[in-house]
Amino acid sequence: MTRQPVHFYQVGSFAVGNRLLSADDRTVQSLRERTNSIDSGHRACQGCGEALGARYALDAAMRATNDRVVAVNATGCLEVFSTPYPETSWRIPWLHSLFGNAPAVATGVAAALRVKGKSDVRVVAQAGDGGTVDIGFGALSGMFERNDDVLFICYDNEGYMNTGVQRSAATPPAARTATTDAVGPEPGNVFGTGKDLPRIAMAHDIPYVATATVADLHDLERKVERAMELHGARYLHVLVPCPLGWGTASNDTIHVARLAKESGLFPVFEAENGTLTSVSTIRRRVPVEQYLLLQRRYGHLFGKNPRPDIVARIQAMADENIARYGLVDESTESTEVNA
Amino acid sequence: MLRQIEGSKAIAETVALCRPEVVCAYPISPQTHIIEAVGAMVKSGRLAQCEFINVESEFAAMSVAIGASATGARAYTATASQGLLFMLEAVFNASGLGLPIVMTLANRAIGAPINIWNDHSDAMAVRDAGWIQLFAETNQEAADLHVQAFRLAEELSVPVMVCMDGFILTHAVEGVDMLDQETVDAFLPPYEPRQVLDVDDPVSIGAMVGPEAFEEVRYLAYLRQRDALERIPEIAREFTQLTGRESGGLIRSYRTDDAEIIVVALGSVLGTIKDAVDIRRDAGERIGVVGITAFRPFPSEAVRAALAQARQVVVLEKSFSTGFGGVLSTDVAMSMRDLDFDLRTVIAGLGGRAITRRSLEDMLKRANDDELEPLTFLDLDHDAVERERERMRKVRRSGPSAENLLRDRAAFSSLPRGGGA
Amino acid sequence: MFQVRFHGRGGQGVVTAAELLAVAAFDEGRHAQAFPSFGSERTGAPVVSFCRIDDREIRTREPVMEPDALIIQDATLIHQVDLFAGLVHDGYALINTSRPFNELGFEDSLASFRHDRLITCPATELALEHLGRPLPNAALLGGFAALTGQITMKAIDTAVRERFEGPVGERNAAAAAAAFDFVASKVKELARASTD
Amino acid sequence: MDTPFAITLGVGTSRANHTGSWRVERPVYVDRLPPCNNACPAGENIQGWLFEAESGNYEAAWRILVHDNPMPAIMGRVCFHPCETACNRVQVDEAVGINAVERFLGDLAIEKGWQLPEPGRDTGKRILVVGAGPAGLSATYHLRLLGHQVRLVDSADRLGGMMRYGIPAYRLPRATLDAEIDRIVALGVEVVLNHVVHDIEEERRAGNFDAVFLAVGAQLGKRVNIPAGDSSKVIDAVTFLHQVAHDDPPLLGRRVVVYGGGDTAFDAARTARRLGATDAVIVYRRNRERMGASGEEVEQALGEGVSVRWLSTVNRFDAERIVLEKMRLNEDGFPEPTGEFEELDADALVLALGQDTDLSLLDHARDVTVHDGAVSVASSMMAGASGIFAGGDAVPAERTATVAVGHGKRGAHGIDDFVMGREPTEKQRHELATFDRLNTWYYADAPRTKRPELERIRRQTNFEEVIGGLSEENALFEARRCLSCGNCFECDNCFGVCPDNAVIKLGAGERYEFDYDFCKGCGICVKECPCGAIEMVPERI
Repeated sequence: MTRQPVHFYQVGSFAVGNRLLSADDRTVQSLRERTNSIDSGHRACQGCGEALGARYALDAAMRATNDRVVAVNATGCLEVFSTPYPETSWRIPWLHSLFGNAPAVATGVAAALRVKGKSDVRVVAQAGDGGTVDIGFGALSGMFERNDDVLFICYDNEGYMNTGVQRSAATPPAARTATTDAVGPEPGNVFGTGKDLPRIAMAHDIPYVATATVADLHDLERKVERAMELHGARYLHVLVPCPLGWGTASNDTIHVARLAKESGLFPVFEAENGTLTSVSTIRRRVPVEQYLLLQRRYGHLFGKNPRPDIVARIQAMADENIARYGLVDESTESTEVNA
Repeated sequence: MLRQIEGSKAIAETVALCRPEVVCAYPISPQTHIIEAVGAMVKSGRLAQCEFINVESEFAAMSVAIGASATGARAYTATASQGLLFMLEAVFNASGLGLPIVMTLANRAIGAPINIWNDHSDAMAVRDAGWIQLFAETNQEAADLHVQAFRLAEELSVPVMVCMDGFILTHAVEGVDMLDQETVDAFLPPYEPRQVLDVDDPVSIGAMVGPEAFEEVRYLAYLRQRDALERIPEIAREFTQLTGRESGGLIRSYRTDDAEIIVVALGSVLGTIKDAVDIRRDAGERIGVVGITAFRPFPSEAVRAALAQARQVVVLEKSFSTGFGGVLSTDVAMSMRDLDFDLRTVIAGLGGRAITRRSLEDMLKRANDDELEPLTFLDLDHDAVERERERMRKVRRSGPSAENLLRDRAAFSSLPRGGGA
Repeated sequence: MFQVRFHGRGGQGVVTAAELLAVAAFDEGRHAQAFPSFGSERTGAPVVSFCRIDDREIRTREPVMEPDALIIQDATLIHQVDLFAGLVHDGYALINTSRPFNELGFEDSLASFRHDRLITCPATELALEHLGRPLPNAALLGGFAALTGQITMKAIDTAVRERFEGPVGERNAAAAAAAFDFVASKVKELARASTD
Repeated sequence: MDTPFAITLGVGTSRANHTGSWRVERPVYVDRLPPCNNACPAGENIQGWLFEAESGNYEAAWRILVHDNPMPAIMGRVCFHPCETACNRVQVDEAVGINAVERFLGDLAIEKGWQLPEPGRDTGKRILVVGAGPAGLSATYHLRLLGHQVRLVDSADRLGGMMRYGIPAYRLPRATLDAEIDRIVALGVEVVLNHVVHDIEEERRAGNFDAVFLAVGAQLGKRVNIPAGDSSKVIDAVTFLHQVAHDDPPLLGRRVVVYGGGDTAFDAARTARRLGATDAVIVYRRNRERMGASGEEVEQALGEGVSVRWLSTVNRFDAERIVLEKMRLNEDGFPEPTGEFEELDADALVLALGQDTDLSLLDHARDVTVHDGAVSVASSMMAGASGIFAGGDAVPAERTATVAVGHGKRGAHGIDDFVMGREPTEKQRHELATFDRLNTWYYADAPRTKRPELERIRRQTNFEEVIGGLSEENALFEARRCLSCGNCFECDNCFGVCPDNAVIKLGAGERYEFDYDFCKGCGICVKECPCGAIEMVPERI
């Protein structure tokens, strides 16, 4: 057998930290001195994926820039639960203006920093999927097109959760929301609709586009770090499960995000200057059912009147992603194991 | 230096003297010449230390200004009409956040029907947006007001909108005494933000405020506008001391000392009114004019004092509240509470309809003869209206009456649609 | 106050002409106000601009309703626009055409005006000759100076050279000078004719 | 900064909002019993020493190891490692090579000359240990640590018992054996060799011992009645291996048949090969699945040219010919004769059918129950009579060296309680860390490191050690494959995955604690804990 290199750790490549790794190789989240950009006491639901994703991304950005980050936030859950007067959870300079204008506000912040000669201070703008793919889309496209020096992060929980779980252009087919009820012959959200923003971002030929999930911290942090190495418009799309909107158990947030990736439904990749540069291959492939079954928003596909036909269509979507991005590495593919 | 210069150009050059650091541009008539000129100055390097950003919408323009201002940069933009409405959410937001952005509003009508010409509908639509709104009578005043606007905005942390009549002023080439850099620098200190995104002193700007504090936030904003009522004339006086020129202030009276009838108006039409008043004065009528420079905050006390002895007050407005009438009139009426006087509202100049001296003279004569209706539409084509109403009586069909009216008016292609047409 | 109305088509420099006249008047120490008709007209469409010149501050913002002079940059506009509307009875009109006046079809509408103040000038030809492009506005200003005496040729020359840099300014100035001479001689001619 | 009222807020203010009040369940850190520890007959804290080994703290690891077992270099060779069978990692890829790491640590200790802990303060109590095999040596060691004086007696001329006389040198080099035994003796032990104890009561009285630990082993090879010709060479495996260990091997000829299916049978067959037998055939009445010997040993033996006749019994041994009867398994898995026979050429027959214990020294002991050839003992290893304890092959249990080591430890502590007049205490055991409590996603995929093996050809002809040790690199790698089932190993997952920053990291070796002021009780930490060291408990309302 080939000898393993000694740098193997029980959990080195997947867990948050490891006492055996040198400090430089640990995730930011494993460090006691991490920023906690969004601090305790925020009013997010139990098990909120967005709160987690925001801390992951911003703490990583803080470390990558020597704590020189200002954040712009669109209206949405993240904004509402983090800054209800008189308490804020943000430990970094943070600005909230409106729902649809975060990219433009960030442009303004970046312009001001440039003109003030503060080139070391970097701008991160963040929004949910509604603020990104819907109401903020025009502003975002403008920010991309001008190649403004902003990292824009979309925390995608696939709907308008702040307002009570309505459909957004990021809501996946068949998912039940308050505006796509699970009734009629095609229950839930309609197939053939929706917006693939990472690919749209790539079409702008901006320096960096990447997707990530809260289930793979190492990957997410590496991407933030890479994004902060670059200048110009950069886009990071992070899948952040919403226990409320998805109807998942509060402890399943990371688990379900992992299944989104491992099923192929959420492709994890990165691209530079419009060209795909890497994909995170599936480690333990699972059928989409495993992912869907954990979520009440897909409950109508199972149970008393199951809809295997719809599940098959969703599986086909996953298969299409797998084919498009080459998500299955044939040489290392392992057998199906519960992830 | 006195120069014969297009209004927009004068504004652009004056804004440049104010050392703006971020200027956002989105084209909409009739403000385009302003931002084009600023853009050219930035591009050529004549205006250094300034980021000129071509954005994809007015909404983005104001949003970029918000971001820049919150980061401590002096931010400027310009818009008009539909553009103002498109950025409306951000307009409210800028004032709510207390960001001292200065914006030129090249006043223009709001559609439908789409209309690019001047009136004051846009400014009036945002009168409650929390901005200070200053109206310029001439291009000289428009230019001067911008310098004062930055000073005022930054002192009070309130955004300021300088309103100037679209085309009538923006596109007019006339003499403007241009300030020099030294004078502007002496008048306008560098921007010291009240709150700023600073990595060394982080704060959260733009919190969600619930019922427990929202009313207080709004009341504080009201108090700041009250403060502005003090500061606007003080700053104008300082400006006069520095330049020897009277610009700005709250209101300006013309021949009101013994006036029985006083016309109240905003903006460039004041010039034409003054010409008309002079003529009526020559005819022995005791008529005066009060021009309001500061529309928000509304200088109620000054207006009340200036109008106190008038028998009749005629408010001439380039906008109106459909379903009610005068907009400015309401503010004037509130200011004149408990006083014995007649209030007349004259709606004129909508959508660029020329306000001619002759029509004004006629209107003033009728006012003097107490013949003016409480609500008068100047130079209204009553025949066209009647024909349309007659048709509507016959055919109960909804739809745009504008087209019918236009079809009616055979004079459609003839001359001149005039100083707004 | 002396009020001028300019008629032309989009792209012919009608607005610039009004501005140049205002600048020229300003240079001579007078108050001046120039403004366009504020249309959204495209190239080729009828366009109007205005200029007022006075010795005291100009306050009015109304369009020029009763011009003291008309500068008509394109005679063919007569078929679309009531060119002479409001012209004061002793007003001036300078018409850009190479055709004789009586071939223009204006006679009926001009009966009440002073014919010695209605002048044609082949400004486009002069522009082509001096400038190489059919832009008659600068030339017409030279003609206007000669026709009305409201402005000196020197002021027009200065304004044109300020507005257009280098050779373009030279050539426009030359076209204006040529038109000035043309109109001046024509005015003399008409004066002679009227005294005859 | 003089910030505007309400719309602009200072950092850290949300910490005034104690969201912990939202919680209906709270996470708590727990320690669970890892299956390896649970399965270790010697009671080793395997996960504990692997934890240190993972960091390269080998001496610390070894010290944890010898806290329970003073002979890691030996156990690292001869133990059949039930820990690895129990290892949860089996369900991910392959078990952690615990045994190999143990041996690595044991060898390193010998190489570095690390010494066992100092003996405890003298209690003045005297203990007699009878038998110097693994149980006796282990008991001696632990008794010394507890401060008791020990006399260790053995009938043989050297210490080690079955480790020396039953296990061939190619599995356990003598230098290693001596090194670890010497280290125990160096703690101050009165050793009496070549001494047979005939009457335990008398021996105890004569020496004025406060207690006795009996570890006499099972030295008597079981015999069965197989018709055999006079010239036929029949020998039992214990005797055979004993003689080999004494460098006095019997002459068995070229064709050797070994009868039996346990490890001893394989030891005998492999030893015969090394002594020059061209054919070494094991005859076993059941099939491979039901054999007692470890799979590893079978693999190695087959690799060395040993062959096996499954489902066969020896019927008779005539000169140079053994007659086998074929068997079949009935429904219950028991072998039944078929009446079919076959023949096999053979020069000698080695019987490896198990061993019996000589317990005649207990003949005069009161209250000691001997049942089925073994001494009945309580969990403290105390036999019925007060002060007499027993362990190793002499008591009913699996007869392995590791079990014996465990007996020695338990017996020593039982004796300690007895002589010090304490009530025996049962240790509270943690709940077992079962596989379903793990979140194996976080463990990197890594198959186990195999111990290098000598070239097969070399091991057929001599008694050099067959299985080599791990290099440090591989030992470290292998240690790091440990899943740390049921016990926090500071992977920082809980610290990282909490959406409310409600986990406080206390620093290296100090683990974490929950900040219940802010913990909302979402349970992500529990779900994402790789090793199942957190559980949710309901809040009391």
